[in-house]
Amino acid sequence: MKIALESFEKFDPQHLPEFEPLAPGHRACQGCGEVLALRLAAKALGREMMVISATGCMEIISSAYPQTAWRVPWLHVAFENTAAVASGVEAALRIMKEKGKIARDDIPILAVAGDGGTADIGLQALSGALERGHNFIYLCLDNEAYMNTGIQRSSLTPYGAATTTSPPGKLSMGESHFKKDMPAIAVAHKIPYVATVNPAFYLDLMNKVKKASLIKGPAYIHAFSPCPTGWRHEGRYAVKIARLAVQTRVFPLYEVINGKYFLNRKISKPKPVREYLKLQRRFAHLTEEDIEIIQENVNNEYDRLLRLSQAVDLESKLTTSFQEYIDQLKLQMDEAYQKLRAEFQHT
Amino acid sequence: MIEIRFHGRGGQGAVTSCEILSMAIIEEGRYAQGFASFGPERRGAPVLAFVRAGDKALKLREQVYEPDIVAVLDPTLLRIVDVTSGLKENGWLILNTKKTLAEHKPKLRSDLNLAVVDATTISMDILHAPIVSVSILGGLVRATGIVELNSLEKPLLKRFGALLARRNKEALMQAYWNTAMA
Amino acid sequence: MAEKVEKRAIIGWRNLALGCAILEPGSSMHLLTGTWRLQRPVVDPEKCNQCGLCHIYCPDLAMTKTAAGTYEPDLNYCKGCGICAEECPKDAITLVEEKE
Amino acid sequence: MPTRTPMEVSIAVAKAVQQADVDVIAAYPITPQTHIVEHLSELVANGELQAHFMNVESEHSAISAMVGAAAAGASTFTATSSQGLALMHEILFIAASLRLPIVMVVANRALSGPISIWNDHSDIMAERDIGWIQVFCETGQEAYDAILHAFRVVRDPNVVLPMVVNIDGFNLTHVIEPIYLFEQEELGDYLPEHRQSLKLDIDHPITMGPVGIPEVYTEAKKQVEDALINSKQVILAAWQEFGRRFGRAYAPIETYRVEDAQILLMTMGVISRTAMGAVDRLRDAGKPVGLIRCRLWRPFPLPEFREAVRQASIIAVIDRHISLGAHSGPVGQEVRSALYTLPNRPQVFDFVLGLGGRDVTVHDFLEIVELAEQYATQGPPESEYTLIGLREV
Repeated sequence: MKIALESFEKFDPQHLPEFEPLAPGHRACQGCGEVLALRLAAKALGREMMVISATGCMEIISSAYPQTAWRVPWLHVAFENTAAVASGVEAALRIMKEKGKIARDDIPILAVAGDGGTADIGLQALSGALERGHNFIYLCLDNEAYMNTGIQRSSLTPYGAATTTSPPGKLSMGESHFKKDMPAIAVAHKIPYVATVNPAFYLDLMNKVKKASLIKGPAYIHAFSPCPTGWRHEGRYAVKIARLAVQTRVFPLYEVINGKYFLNRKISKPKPVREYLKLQRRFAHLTEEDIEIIQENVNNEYDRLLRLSQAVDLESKLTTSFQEYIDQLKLQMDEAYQKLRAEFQHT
Repeated sequence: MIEIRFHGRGGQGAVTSCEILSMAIIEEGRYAQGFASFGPERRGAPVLAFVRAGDKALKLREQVYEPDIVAVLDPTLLRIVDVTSGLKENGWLILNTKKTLAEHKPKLRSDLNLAVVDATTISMDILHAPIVSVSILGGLVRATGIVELNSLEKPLLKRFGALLARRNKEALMQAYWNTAMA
Repeated sequence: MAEKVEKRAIIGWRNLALGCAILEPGSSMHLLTGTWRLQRPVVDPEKCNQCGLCHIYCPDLAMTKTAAGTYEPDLNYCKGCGICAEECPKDAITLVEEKE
Repeated sequence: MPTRTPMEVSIAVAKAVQQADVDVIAAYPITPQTHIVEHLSELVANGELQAHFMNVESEHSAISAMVGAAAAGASTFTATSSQGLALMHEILFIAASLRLPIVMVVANRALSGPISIWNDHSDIMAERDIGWIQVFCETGQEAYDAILHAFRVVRDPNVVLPMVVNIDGFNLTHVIEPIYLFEQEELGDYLPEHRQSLKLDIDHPITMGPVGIPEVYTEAKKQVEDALINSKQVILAAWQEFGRRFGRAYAPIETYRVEDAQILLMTMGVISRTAMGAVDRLRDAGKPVGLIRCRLWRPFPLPEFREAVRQASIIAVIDRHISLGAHSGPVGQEVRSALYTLPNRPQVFDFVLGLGGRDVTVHDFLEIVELAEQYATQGPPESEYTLIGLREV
């Protein structure tokens, strides 16, 4: 894995690849942030790759017969089994290459599913595939609810959000649970690469997807995916909201490489969460107290990530200072030796 | 057609007995089915295994209800299981026991033929384990002649590998020659 | 008497590819999603600094580079979401209502 | 010469899979399928079979991985049973719809509940409409032959469908019996190389599994139906070729002592052999009884079936699955509807037995024949089917 990352060449914003694996004419909603994240991820991988898609918005909007938006090999089987299907594809390429039946087995495989297909119904298949160590990139396009079926809550719906199955009411303030920490679940499988991405930070997104494709073994990428329809915001604000999610620390950008956390973008002066919430009518019913609870949770989560990433800093500091200590010791011993030697010669 | 029923306890080797015997019959060019009473029985629980043999392809797939031969791998089973249930008239009962023919014979149905062999002692002496799957076959083959002794060699090799097969063959022969019949 | 309602398939079963696969890559290009648009982006090439963010952030891949290096919406596909206008750092893009 | 070897049927099945040179095997353990996949994993571990053996976390993922691997162009095999097959249910239709040549063994076992690990056909009978070719086996030899046959059939460019080989759990999978195994050279070109025309390929990017809008769904289903119906020709040709080369011929509907038979028993799977024993006894007693065994279950061999029962006056159908709330078991329903449009049709009586591992004996068949005769002369039973061996109190 080290070798792959050393030779890793980042995308140049002036010379992005022209090839778009996802063609125009797809049927995503106006201002869909999910298809934007998917398009950028696919663009990072280029022409030579395969996409395995779960049932969901992205499958429906890109493959309604007789037209496909895909210019690369694409396979959809069902909702909950994307990781398992991708496992099969990956294993097939590997063994067929070994048996001399095909020329290449180094073709990136991008498995795509939504938050429900990943964190709810597809979690078992994903866990199995991550544990087996298949060489593929799993992209979770998190738009925080079952949008394809009409905005029902999932285990990744944020606290306080109104959905059609977590409606605010006399006894309810909307979704009553905090989001499941899906990247941490991926990390717990001890896979080499986990990252969060956001289409507003498109270079970061594309670089992380490319990095994931260079790493041997499973990579899990969690993509923030604004949904104007489900979040009830104006389509033109999709990227703005995505950016605000990072600026308010609602969705921090980080990588976990071989279990070590790296906070890619430290937000030292965060905007208040309220600014992020107020653009989305799914949060319109929240009281000041509710918003306080969300703000506190965001603060705590960010602090936790910060501490996790500082653990890496601390570790490197410890290693450096120990080396310095040894060097100093060596120097002192050298001096003492020279001194002794001089004294010896003197006598 | 000959049908055989083995009575044992889970882990004692009744299924192995049926496996080796059915293979030996097939090695002789005859037809056989070897199968166990399928179920979740665990170590120690009473288990059954069956062999059905014939000179022609077998047109029967039911369990064995009226065996021609019954072999009992554990003498303590006699207290809890009616081992001779369904055993045909003039059928053979092969017992692993430390007791003598004379001690067992009077307790049996009078029409039955009886063979006794101290398979446990033989197995302990030679294999250093109370696994009597092969030594009971020594008694069974001696009493009934259902297969040639030679026919067992290949199945033993297949089942146990070269080293263990040799020791098992020794146990087989010991049991064969130390079987008492009436 | 009720007329028989025409309920036609778009392709005969004998002409379907194996497993109902779609063989033409990127054939969604035939579907002109520009018809969904209520507003259209208008680019002021004078203000455009050619940064390309409107192209990058367009979910519909509708912002295309002109020969001059500036960007123009491909109205065949632009759904009029307005992200480009919102994200343009030079305020070079404005949205105008589609006429009746 | 093929060597006549005593072996457990599960091991013979694994040998056949090895000889078919599969690329990917994904499986999840379930009794009584385990011995098959255990042996396959051993063959892979010892380098005797160059394949990827994937230990998946569920049957749902096993079939999903098979679909992925097959879509990538690999030759694939999996095996399951009962609850495992039920868990695969959703994906089975998709495998057929995507036209993927997967071979699967189902070690037939009862479905819960109550939970039962023992043999009947309720698992596969719940999957009648999945679009897979489905065959049944009566002996270990047939099971071994059927795997080889299955790989030949699914690899045929005129078929390209998945196929289930049904092998009765325990009563066949766990039995030691004599099996003639071929040397690889003897098989020769009976097994063609695995090639797929449509697959995931970066040089020819296609979209597999698109949304079937109402304007295409019917046509997509018709394509699979047509392929399944037409697969019969290939299935038959492959059996005939097998017979020519190796001396064992198979047919979709096989008969036993049907000459002048007025009463026909109809069976599937391992109990057919016991039924033969029963027929022998009845014939010895002078009764005109014969047996028809349904080997090919999907596509259902309608003309062959009609031909086989043409001269009979009574058919006693044996069902090893209870179709709750229906008026007979699934095979009984199939048979009745197959005969309905004929001007002169035999009387059909349906018997459900051997559920959840209840042993099926020669005596059961004798009883069934007696009952069938009684129904024919004294009128049908109150219930449209008869549960054999049911204890009332």
